[in-house]
Amino acid sequence: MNIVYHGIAVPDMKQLPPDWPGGFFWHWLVFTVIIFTFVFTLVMAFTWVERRGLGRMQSRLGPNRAGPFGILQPVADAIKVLLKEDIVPSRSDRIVHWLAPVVAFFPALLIFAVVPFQNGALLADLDIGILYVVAISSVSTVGIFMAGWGSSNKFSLLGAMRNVAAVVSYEMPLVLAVIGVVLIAGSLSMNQIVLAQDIPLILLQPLGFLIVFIAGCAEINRSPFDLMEADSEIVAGFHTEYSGMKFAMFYLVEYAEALALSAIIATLFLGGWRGPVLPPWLWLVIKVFAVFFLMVWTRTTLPRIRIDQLMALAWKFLFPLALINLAITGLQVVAWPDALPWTMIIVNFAIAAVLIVLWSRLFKVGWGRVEV
Amino acid sequence: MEIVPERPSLIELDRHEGQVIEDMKAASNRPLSDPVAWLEEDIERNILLTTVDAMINWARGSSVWPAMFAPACCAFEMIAMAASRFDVSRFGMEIFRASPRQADLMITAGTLTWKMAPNVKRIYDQMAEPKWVLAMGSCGVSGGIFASSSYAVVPGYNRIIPVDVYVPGCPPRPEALLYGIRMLHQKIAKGSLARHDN
Amino acid sequence: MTAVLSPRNIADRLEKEFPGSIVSSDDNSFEMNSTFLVPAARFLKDTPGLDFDFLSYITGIDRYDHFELVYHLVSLKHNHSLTFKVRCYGRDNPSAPSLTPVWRGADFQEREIFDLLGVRFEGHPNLKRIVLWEGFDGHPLRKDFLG
Amino acid sequence: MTLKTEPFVVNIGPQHPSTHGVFRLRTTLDGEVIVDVEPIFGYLHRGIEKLAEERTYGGIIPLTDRLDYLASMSNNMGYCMAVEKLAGIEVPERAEYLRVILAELQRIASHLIGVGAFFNDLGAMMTPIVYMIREREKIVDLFEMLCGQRLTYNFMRFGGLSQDIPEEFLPALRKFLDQMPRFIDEYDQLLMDNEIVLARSKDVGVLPAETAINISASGPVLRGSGVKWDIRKADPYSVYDRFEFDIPTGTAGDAYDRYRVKVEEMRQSLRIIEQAVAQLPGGPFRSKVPFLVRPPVGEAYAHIESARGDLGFYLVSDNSIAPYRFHVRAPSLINLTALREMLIGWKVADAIIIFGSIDIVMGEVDR
Repeated sequence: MNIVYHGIAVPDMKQLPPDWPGGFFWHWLVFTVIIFTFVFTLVMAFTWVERRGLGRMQSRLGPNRAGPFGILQPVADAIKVLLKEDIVPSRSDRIVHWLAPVVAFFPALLIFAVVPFQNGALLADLDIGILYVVAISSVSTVGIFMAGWGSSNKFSLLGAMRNVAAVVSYEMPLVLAVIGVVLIAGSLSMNQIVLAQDIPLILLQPLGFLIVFIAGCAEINRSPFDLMEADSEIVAGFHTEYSGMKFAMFYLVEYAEALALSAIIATLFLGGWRGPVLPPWLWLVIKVFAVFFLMVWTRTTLPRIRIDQLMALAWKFLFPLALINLAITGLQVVAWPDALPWTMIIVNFAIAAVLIVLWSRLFKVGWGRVEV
Repeated sequence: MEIVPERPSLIELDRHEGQVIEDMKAASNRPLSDPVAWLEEDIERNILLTTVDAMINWARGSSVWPAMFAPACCAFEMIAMAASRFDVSRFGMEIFRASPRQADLMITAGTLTWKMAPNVKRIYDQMAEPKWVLAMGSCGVSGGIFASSSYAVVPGYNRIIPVDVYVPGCPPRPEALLYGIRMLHQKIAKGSLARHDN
Repeated sequence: MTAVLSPRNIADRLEKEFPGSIVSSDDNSFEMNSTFLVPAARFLKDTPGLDFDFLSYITGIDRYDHFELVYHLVSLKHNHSLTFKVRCYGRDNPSAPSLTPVWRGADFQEREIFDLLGVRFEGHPNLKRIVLWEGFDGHPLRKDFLG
Repeated sequence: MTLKTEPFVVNIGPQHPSTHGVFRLRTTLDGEVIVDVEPIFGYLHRGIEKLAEERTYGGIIPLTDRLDYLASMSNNMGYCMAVEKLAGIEVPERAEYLRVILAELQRIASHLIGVGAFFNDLGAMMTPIVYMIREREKIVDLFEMLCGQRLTYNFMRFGGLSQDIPEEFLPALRKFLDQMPRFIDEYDQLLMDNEIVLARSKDVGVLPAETAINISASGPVLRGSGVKWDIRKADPYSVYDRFEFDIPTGTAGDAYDRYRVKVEEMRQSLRIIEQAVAQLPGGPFRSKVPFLVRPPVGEAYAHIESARGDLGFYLVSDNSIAPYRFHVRAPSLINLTALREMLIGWKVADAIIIFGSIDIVMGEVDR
């Protein structure tokens, strides 16, 4: 009972309960374990990659004493942080302070429910996969705001406020850019979007890729948009008052969100698990690391922007471009559904280049102070 | 633009802070003892505990995150140590935490004055256990060249907070600081869950 | 080279402008009566040809029976400089008029002198201790300060 | 109905990543905007001026190292010049040239940290400062060759230097002079036209020229505001009148201009060093000076253009072996006078970079 989609057979799990004992239960259990393992392993790998990468880019070595090439460094960090004293400030709102890391952590994990590791291998092949991702990813903000509020620390509150402002603004261009992908793929399901990518969609949607990358970075507090934990301004932002295990949770959230964003970008734009020779899950991991490397790169290179410039960038630069991108994509899908891919690639890259150059003439980051 | 006169509430705040400083000055006229004696013999431990200890101490020693705390001259040797030439990131220590809650090690890079002393005490209290203090430089150890007669300088951080490792020098070279950090690693390796140290 | 204007010359002009303002003058500096400090400073700042727009530094010296305040002025326009002194008497509550309304650069330096020497500057907008804490006993740079 | 928020007081410092030491800003914030700010000093006040009154003249040189600890050589030089003026000590020509070379090297080293720290305040994740420290280490190595110290050199003496330069110093210096312009160009390439740097620092923290003069600002802060005032040109000390160099000035007086002025000053310093090395004469490195200097009764003021501005030393002698009064005209402290009005109305993030662009050293502010 497979659905044939773009010439590839897809197991339709909604109509076919597995006939092994327990039905979906085992499926969920296995995938939950896989997702937990995937997230924790890759988060550790990410911290290692980031610290070694930062080191190399700053002409240093990076951690290399704990284990060969320092690969046990994340393990040491994890053990140490988990065993540190957990301080709850006396003036804090205890319940909110305690709950915040949990609320922030689980949405980052839940996103992986719809990320396909290979054809049909995902926890829940939702028809509305993208919508689910967009909806879930913003829930972390609630946790971060709870952290800022519950700590009863002024720096924390400032950081939390900044985060909320950023997420509210950047959700808009992010979603609009993702819709471009949906239009081309013709489905909201993550798995079917991957199946639709005979050529990676980054080639057809270069502008959309850039917008999603930038807006995603802004949502998950990666540099140059890391205003929420800007250590040169507001100490450590929303997690200033967190220590021990709760801080470890926030640390995990930070990288799990980066991982989620990398996975979504890899799935939407880089062809997900598809690729020759290597096994599909390995392709996904490789693509995830490629996207994450871009993030590390921008983090080492760029200074931080200010909160009003962050807002201006979202509303004056990304939002109009995302709208234009959506309009052009819609036009292309309706008017030339059968156009040769290579012509579309050339046309789309040209359009992206022209738009970016034009808009950067019209708009400078420093122009116009938007009060927030 | 004219300068607005001081609001009375802020003056009150200043007086209060001054009182705190005076209290601290009166209370700390003797050095605090070091948290744990250095060359203490190994206490009896069973095999399980030893293994757990070894692992935990390895983890703690491998990722000592220093607090960002840079009062004076020594700070620049500390920064030099963190930069590419001496590169303390090899030991997993390049993550300087701005928030003392998440830091393990306070490198007291510079002179401590009585005005600063309550803040240092507070930063130390804010750090989560287990925590260590490395007194860097002559000023950190004993007040250095200012100790003899200055009315404003605390003769050594150990008047205020317990110090684990002392690194002399004015300022100590980054190599000396790295050596001090290795000593701290050795000290961490001797820790045990069996007793409540530091 | 910054030309050092002859203090005698300037002192004569000030004496003509504000009779009784000059106590003494020599080759290096002149000494001014503290009551005329602010008008004299405005005169030095605004008179064409003098234009002392830059207050280089102020410092105080404890001479046991009086406090000596040293003012060093520079004119960026004409590149010349001038040093003059003001005495204030009394150990308990010595005071001098503040120059902050004329040169903002005097702000922190006067506060520092107040903090370390205990000279009050009348008319200073925010005169309180700057480097030491409120409640510190005594003024360290006085010669009779017991550390 | 207008929406109003309650202003709240936030202490930035004394232990804060971006206050360049132990400095405290008691800010009143309305949301992110600063409505009032009060700088609080003194967390590094060690009483150097008092300590100096009970030390011999020579014994004060180590204390001056610890004033502006990023520019010890400049401090040494200023203090030695004041004592030489007070006691009438001649300095041999070779010593003057070497002093100029060392002071300019020190200026480059200090500006490297100043610029690097400025980018750190902008939030550049340590990368620029790590590269700039890499270059600074080369200067530090040169100094270490001379006196064995890396930060507090204590190298100059009344009437010259404590010892002559070793043989390998000049070749090493020439190598440095060859390399350094390339590095400065590289930094310019990477940072100067960066959109975010421009957006963050252009027109931020503007200090108009009149205000800059009125608050007695000096150094890159004054020159960033467009005032062409440099003690090396205006009141040439040592042998600065024999070298050709320009005084870079800004136009707007904003944070970006102060940063640019520092970078340009590094280039000019390299020019001065090149000329000084080419003209370096032989001869003694120090004149004969008694071990305990006993200047006649009197007073002297000598000032130099240190990395942070007009650094002056005012000495009063009562014909004993210790000064009667030792006063430092600290440019860092005086440059901060206008801080309050520079910060009001800006956001917290701007406050950090405005403060960073003034480039202070707490050791000199508090003394």
